Amino acid sequence: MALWDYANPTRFLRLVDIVLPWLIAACALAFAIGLYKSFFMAPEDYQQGDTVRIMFIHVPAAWLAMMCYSVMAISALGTLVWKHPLADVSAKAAAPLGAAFTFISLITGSLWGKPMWGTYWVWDARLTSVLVLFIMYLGLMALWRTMEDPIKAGKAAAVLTLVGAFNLPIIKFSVDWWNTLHQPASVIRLDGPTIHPDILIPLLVMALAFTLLFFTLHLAAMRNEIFRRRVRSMRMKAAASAHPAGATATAQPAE
Amino acid sequence: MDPFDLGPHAGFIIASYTVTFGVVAALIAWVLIDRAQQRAALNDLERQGISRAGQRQDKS
Amino acid sequence: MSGWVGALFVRELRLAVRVGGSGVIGVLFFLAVVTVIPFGVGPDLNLLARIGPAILWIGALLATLLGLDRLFQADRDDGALDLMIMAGRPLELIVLVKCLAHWMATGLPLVFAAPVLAIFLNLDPVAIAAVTATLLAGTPALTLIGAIGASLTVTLRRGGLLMAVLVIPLAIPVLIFGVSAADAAIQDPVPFMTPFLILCALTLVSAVVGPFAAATALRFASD
Amino acid sequence: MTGPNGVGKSSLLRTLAGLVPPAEGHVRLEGGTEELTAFEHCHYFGHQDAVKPALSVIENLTFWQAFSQSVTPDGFTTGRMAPADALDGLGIGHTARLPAAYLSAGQKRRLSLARLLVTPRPIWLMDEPTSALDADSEKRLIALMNGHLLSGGLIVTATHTPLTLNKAQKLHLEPARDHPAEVPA
Repeated sequence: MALWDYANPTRFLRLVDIVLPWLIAACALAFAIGLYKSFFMAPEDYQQGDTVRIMFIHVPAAWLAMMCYSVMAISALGTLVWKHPLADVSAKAAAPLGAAFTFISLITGSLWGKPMWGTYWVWDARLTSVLVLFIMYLGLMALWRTMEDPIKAGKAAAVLTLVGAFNLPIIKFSVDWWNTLHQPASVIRLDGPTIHPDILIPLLVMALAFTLLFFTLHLAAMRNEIFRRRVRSMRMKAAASAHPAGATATAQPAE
Repeated sequence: MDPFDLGPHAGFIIASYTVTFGVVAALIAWVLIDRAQQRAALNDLERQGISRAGQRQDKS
Repeated sequence: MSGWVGALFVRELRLAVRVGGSGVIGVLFFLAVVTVIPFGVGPDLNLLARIGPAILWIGALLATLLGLDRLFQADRDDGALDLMIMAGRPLELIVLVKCLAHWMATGLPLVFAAPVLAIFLNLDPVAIAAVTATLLAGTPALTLIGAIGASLTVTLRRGGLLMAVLVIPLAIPVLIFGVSAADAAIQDPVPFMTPFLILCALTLVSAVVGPFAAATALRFASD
Repeated sequence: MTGPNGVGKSSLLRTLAGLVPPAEGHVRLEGGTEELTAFEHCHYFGHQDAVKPALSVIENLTFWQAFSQSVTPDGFTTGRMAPADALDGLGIGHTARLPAAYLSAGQKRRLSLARLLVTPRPIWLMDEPTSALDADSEKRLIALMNGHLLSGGLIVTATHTPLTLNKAQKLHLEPARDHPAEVPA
């Protein structure tokens, strides 16, 4: 399995050093094209007017908010089932990114909702489940921050991530059901029968740009996390050795 | 069409892009600052003579 | 010779924000409580706007109280409290500084989070400003009153729940005037300043009573 | 001060430290600074280390230096020691910038001991000061205690191992016959 080639953190770091500059360049290019297209090419929507431009960041951010949770859920499986040494590093690095993208999609969503619906927020099923997702991300981050030992914290967070992965669809359905009892959804959605290509293309380019941004930041954050664990294990060694002199470490920091 | 005429809801559009830009900038800053901190800590420890299992990170 | 106040304040802040600290978790709890209430009462935006200030205040009360049980207990568990009592510094002032640092780390973030959460509850801008102002004036009182409960339960292993039970009755006046000031700002003819000034007075009174009561309880608890 | 477990050595020390009110009588100090109570002349070095794992070693120590009032009455000639020097003197100088969570039990004990050096106070109340220390650190501790005595300080210590202190007086506690020994707090 190819993933196992990068089980060694040092080899993984070497890969990151090679890949990261290309990712950054591709990401910048995609954003340049995407932003140009979304401001200069896309026409106003006949229904939404210029606010359709909010969609060009809102929709990709919402996609990423969900994709990021998938990455974390797969990483959680990696921690608990396959015991891949980098899995909990990946999960921990993804959580703040997921929270940030969820936050972007919530904020841009309400900024779009105010002119379109007349209110910043409704307790609509889709919005509410994104809010619950946001709380899940923050809870996971808090769990990581509270536990000092990264290995233990990684396992605890993996369990919570997987429970959340099973639970989020249930939350979505129950909120759907709860909501229809009280108030029919009156959401104008972008995914109508036809999306004009002039809108679809910038949307797809922006989605690509956001995805590249996610992977760039994710790899960089994973590298930081590996370094953080190295620092931690080296500090423990530093504290243990009264006269630090060229002793050799045996423990890998990120296993 | 004029890209700088964002219609009656310009404020909301500008706010959306500003918030997004701010959050992304914060993420990038977080990654860079974190990296600098961990690097500094690693260098500090190496100067004290604490070494890891023979591997050295390149200083890119 | 007042450098020790700054030293204590900085230490408390550091402990709150570092790994294992409870600084951000209070805000998360606040967010979770405020989010869960619409599920209970239903997504009726008019209803939420009407009870919004009350929801925010109860959320802030619970978030403050649940974060307070470690205020003195952490220091007691590792022996630091004994040393603080013998340090030759007035214990009342120590309690006040600890409360202030705790409020900065957990209470102030609640105040900053309140406008965002108020949007979820469909409050209008005036109401948002009013609720935020009342929380800013009132949450220090919650921390200071909670410190009394924290000092009374400092010797108990699982004092958190008991502390909440002891403190909630004492916090009722703060809640009443906080919510009524916020409500007054929403319904025009009622004056905002009267309940708001009473709320400020409550905070000032608790800044005096809280540290004295807590210091007394801590002295009794030290043996 | 010696005696079997549970006889009240710790309770006596905590009473002297002002942490437990005396059942009867009162604690009085001859000499010393007038406006301070007897307890405020004392350093208490108990079983607990009062070390915060989230703070670095030097942050832990500088806090206690800034927080505790230093007391130097006539006839007591010790100055404030810089935190870094105190750590070096106790052999944990290399850990100064590490989080205290990474210290071993003995290192935490030494960090706690450094607290007595950075703030001068004439009386040290020490409850089994040698526990969790290795032979080398114990030697250093005894040297520190003798230094404190030499500069005019006073030490009250409960111990199970004989300590080679200059001009020590021994108080041996025995459980009272008619009622069982009090369990120390």
